Amino acid sequence: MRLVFTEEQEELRRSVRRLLEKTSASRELRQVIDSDLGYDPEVWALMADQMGLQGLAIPEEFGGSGYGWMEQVAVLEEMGAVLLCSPYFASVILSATMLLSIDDPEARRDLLPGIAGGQSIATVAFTEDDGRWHDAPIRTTARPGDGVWCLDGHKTYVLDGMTANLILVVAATPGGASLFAVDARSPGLVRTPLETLDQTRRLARLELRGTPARLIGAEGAAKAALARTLDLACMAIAAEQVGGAQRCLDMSVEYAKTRVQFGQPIGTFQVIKHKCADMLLEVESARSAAYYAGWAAGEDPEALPAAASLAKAYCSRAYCHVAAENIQIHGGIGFTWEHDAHLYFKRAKASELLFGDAGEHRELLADRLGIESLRLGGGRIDA
Amino acid sequence: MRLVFTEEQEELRRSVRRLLEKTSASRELRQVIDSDLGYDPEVWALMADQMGLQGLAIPEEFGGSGYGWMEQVAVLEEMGAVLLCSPYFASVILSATMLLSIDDPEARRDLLPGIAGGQSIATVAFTEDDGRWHDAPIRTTARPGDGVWCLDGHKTYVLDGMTANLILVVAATPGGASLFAVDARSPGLVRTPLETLDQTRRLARLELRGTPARLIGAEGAAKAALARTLDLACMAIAAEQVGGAQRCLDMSVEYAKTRVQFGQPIGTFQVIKHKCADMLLEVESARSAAYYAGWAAGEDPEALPAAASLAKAYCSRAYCHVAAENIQIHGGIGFTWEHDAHLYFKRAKASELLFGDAGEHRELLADRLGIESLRLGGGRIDA
Amino acid sequence: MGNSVHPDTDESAIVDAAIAKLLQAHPPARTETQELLGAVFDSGLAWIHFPVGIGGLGLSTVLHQYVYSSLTAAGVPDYISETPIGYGMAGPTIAEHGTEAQIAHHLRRIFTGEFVWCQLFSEPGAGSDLASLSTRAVPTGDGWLVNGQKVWTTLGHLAQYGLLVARTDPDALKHQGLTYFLLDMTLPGVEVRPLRQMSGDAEFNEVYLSDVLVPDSARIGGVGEGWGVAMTTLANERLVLGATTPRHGGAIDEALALWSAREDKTSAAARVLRDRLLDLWIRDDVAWLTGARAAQRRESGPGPEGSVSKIARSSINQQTYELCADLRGAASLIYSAAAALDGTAQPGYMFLRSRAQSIEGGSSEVLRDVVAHRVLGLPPSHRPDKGIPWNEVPRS
Amino acid sequence: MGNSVHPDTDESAIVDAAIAKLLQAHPPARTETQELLGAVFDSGLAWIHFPVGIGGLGLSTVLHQYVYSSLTAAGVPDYISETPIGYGMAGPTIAEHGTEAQIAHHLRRIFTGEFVWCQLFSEPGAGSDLASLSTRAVPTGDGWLVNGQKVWTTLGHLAQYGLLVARTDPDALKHQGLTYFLLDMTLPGVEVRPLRQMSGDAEFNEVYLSDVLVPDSARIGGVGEGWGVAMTTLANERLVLGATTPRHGGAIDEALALWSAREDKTSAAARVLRDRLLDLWIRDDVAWLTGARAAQRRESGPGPEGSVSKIARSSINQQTYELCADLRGAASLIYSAAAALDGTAQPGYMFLRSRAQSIEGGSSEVLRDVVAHRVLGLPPSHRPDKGIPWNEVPRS
Repeated sequence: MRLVFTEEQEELRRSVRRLLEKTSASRELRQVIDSDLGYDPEVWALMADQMGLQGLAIPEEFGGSGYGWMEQVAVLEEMGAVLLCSPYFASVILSATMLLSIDDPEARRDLLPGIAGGQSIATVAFTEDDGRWHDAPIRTTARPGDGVWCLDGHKTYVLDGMTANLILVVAATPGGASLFAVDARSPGLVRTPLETLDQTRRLARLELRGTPARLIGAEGAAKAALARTLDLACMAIAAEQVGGAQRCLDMSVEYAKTRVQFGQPIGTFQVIKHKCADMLLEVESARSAAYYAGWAAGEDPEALPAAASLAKAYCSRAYCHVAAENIQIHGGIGFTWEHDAHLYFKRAKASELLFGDAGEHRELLADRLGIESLRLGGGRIDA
Repeated sequence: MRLVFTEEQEELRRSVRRLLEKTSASRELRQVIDSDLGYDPEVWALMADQMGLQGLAIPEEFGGSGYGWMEQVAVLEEMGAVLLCSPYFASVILSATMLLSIDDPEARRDLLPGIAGGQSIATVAFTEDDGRWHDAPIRTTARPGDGVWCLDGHKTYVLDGMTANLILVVAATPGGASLFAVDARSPGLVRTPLETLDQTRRLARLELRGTPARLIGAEGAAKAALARTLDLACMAIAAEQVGGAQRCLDMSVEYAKTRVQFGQPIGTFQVIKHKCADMLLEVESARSAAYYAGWAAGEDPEALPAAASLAKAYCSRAYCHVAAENIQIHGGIGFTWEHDAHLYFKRAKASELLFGDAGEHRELLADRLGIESLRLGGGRIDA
Repeated sequence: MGNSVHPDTDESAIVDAAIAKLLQAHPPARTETQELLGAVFDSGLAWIHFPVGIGGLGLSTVLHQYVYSSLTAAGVPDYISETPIGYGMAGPTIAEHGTEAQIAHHLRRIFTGEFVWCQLFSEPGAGSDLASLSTRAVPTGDGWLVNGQKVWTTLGHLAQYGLLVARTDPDALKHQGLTYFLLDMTLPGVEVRPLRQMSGDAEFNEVYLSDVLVPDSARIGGVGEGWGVAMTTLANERLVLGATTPRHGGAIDEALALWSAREDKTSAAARVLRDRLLDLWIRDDVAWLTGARAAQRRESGPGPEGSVSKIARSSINQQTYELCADLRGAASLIYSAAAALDGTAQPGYMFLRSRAQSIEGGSSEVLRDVVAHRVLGLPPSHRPDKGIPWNEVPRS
Repeated sequence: MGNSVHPDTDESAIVDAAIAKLLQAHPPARTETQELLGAVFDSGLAWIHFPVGIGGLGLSTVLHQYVYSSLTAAGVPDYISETPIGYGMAGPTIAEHGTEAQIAHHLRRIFTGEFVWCQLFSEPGAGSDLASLSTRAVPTGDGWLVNGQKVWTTLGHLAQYGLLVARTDPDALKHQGLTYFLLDMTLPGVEVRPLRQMSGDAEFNEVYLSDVLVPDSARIGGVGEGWGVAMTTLANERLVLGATTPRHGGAIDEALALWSAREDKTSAAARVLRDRLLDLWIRDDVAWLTGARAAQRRESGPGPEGSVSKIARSSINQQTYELCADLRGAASLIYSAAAALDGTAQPGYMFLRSRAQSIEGGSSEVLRDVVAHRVLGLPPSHRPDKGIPWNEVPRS
């Protein structure tokens, strides 16, 4: 098991950090939040053209660079640190993974190069109004039509659903949960933006009324693909959470060194020191969990489901706690709209709720491994 | 609702405190712990003869003083503060309550005056090897014999089971769970002392092999009586817990003021201050819960079951936490056999486990009230 | 903390008689609000612990909660919730430290809500360390010239008056160079700007004071004695704050409602949410009981136990509103900051708003220090600003 | 904390070759223990980061854990668990600060377990504030006359040698008046008394030093330089401590076993216990992963991250053993302190023993201070004992 980065991976991380520091600092973040589009197309293009980030983990044959998941972890950690507003997660993590998890070479050839190059923005629409992420009943239906399939139903909490030009929809056919590609300009598709708690990640609700769609892979193939995609999404969001949590800690430490009350920096107060020490403990622990999941994604696929739930459960709580403490340490100023602390707090809670909260993932972990096999030497997680 | 004591009640508390300070301080506590008997008969006699404590809440017609439960709360709080080793809880709280909860005037006349006067030491034996306290199946059986009943089975975790001369045993008859009085010298009764985590409260296991016994009340009457006795026992142990927790806080504050490290009393360290402040918060909160249960016991019997579970759940956790923090604040010395801190820690955990732990009482609370009725204006607990 | 006090039966009789007389003479359903509240004031039921003639009956505070509950139950408008700063802070401060003229001018109007008040204590550089505040009041021929910036001013945009603490002697020790004023908010140079918080609304304001000329008649307490007066204001704040939450109300009621509405009550994850709910329900009820017990114990005025309650309350509320978010699950991803700014109620608002509860009105950290020193008697920590004139103490 | 280091492939090759050669020449199953351990030492696998010739190979510590696992898996006795103080503290201290004679006399015997060691640092008056210790060493013609009392001395009753820090200059600042000795525990005047702890056993000892005449050849490091040497001892302690807990072992394994053995797995209360178990399982595994990650990152020697691990570990262990007590329910009421004194294993022992984990080897409070200062760079707090000679600092 390898939980550290190579020098090459660290160099990638530093490049991403430099790009984001230049293009996506706090001022730019506020502009993007208030923009109609919700992301900065210039930054998106820089990410693709200068650094090839969208294609990082996509195989070379589909226009990507074929790197592994640990590279992706490093990139996502940096994006999480600056709360990057972009359809990266929807397009690269969710959609590319979904396409790569279903056996349909033609669809891959058609759709992945656009995602890898950043020309296409894709998303996956699977959750419905019941808000369930795992093993949820699929009420959206697909019926075969004249050369194409037609979809009816609704989807919600769709990441970047308004900006995506390609929407991968999970719908039920007689053969089971199946994946369909929908062009965002299709007739019968009504997209409504949702006002979100997390101001840095856009969501939409979709209504599908006889919307034409292309079947990806076989009927019934979406169930397993969605499960794998969710595992990788949990791993990926855990990496983002680590980056955000680290930034909260950094903000707190910096503020504690400079804010003076009672004639001394508040960082001289032992209680502030201990809060920061506990935050460090949680951030470093979260980092271990996320890197472990990243390692499992690449090197031990059998261990991935449990590792992903472990990471999602731990990192979600750690980020929420650290983001709340960051507000507390800042006092009144940390509670204002103008200060960034609340953006991290909201991101923390929203990313806990996305794809299932900590309690749900603790249960998933036990279900997946069987609680008996958690014992010493009993579990596949021992890898 | 009345959560404070009258001047008369406070005077009673002060008298009890004076007696216990004189007779049951740390040095005497160690002697009693190491003694065969497990309590000091002289102190027991003083409690009865000087102060009438054993008969405090027993009606006057049965030799007691007929005071209410708030007086009992004040007394138990002081006993908990010094970890008094005595069969008071078994005899006065469990046994007298059990007898007063079953309609059997003759048994009351026969048995209560001895308990009230301290000449008789009684206990209640209800738990069996499965260690369940509430609604447990009763496997000990009673069969009618020649003028008396005969009991077969076993009972365990019997408080002061070795010293009691009168044992009230819950056993099953065709009419249901029933109460029987057993003379401790009876044939067929084998009593085995248990080595206990809590060195200040003795337990025993009993085997009953055709042991002769006297039926108290009607067949089947023990179920309701035991439920009421357990409610009052939870209320009473919560009062003890408050006393013990307060003492832990007092020890910590005193030590923090006098122990010098780094050239200053450790109480000048903000983290120690905050630990103590949080301990105070928990102790005062626990006190509110215990007094509320004490008030309900006397004034609002319908609210008692929920109030007792509330108090048992809250005070158990508060005492465990405060006792653990007390060891932590004392550092190494607090971890030694010679220091009293561990006696409080063990008492705290054992008294959480007795009669059901915090998690179990949270559930009992919800079951008893119905979670719906916990809402504003919905619950009887609103009283 | 052993000794206890319980309501004197004489006090109960006096209060009950006054209430009965008031309600008979001024039936709430048929009396205009201002008149009704004026009558409550005149009958001494406004602040029962004030002297007779200025809204009180000269009693202890023990029956404060009882009077409030009785009157509002009988249909008297909720005078605490509607004028929290006037009732809870301005009234007691003026009653204790005001001149006869100030008492006559303000108290009745505070109670009837005619004068809305705000509090001008906190500054960007003086949060936990309130006594380090920098707003200056310089004596002029006609009074005082005030310059500075205040923040976290609830009701600042509606208030006619503000409770202002300003520095009049920068060469004195920080607690000793302060003076307290009853500031007319309509004076030239007072500018109120809304301050938006993380929940999206602008409950608070910033108040900029630029060359505001304040007459000396607005001063309350002596020059340099402002800190003592401010302590009166803050000590009374808590007497009022605790009074308005009913048992099992607020956060825990919202959580229970969400639980009731929930479909999945039996999955393993739901069971765990349920236990969190029960644990918080117990802690909430115990906090309520502690408040009730403190009220029964309190003979005269608020004590430092109020700090304990506030620490507990803010933590319970934050955890309960986070539980509410978890109970709502994915639906909690939706929130409208724009609606919050418009004042529209929505789920999730209190999840955000409650984060301030452990900061405003004394952070939990500062309150734990207070409890450790004043209740437990633990020794003071080193303070580099102690014994040093204000203008020589480092500030950020 | 971004940069990472991974094992140099050359180091792997060197280590693998040394292990293979050792196991071939001295098959563990057919070699007597002392001889086998001696051979491990001679092949440089005892402490791979020590110089060649004194038990090491001159490598980094990165493969420390790998070597230990490989050797013990191949049947070499667990040299860390069996000589924790000798291996983890005495060895590195002597290697770094010892004279040639001291190195030659001690290191091999430490590793083979021939010399058992104990640590004589803590005193009743010097716990968290170790540097304030009072044990005096006064120079005499023949060496040093030592008087004082030490406490918390693991293995004190079995040890031939003790790592002793004593005060040689009371007029110096507290860190500067200390000197370090390799104390022969068989010297006259050394008295070891068992110290019983709350679990009932006597794992620790008190050591009374009464006019013990210590030769100057037992001194390690310069006079007045004892604190620096002691820092080496303590820094190395943690390198060793973390190494012995297998993944999912210890507390969490006991909790899982109790869960498996439990009848009631589905009641509401059981579900909540189960969630506590899962939460602790995750935290335990994450702590293990953090240890593994730190080991992979560590190029040379232990860093302050060890403090973070110890804080986490002690808290997780305490909570997990308390969960074990709750899982056993009423059965946890039974415990035999007498059996503990006899060394008999019993459930509940670790519930009590684990309370010391947040105190011994640096309390969690002191470690959080260390993390805040050394890792996060937060400013130091005021220390009244700073810059003052030891004999003028207040002590209790």
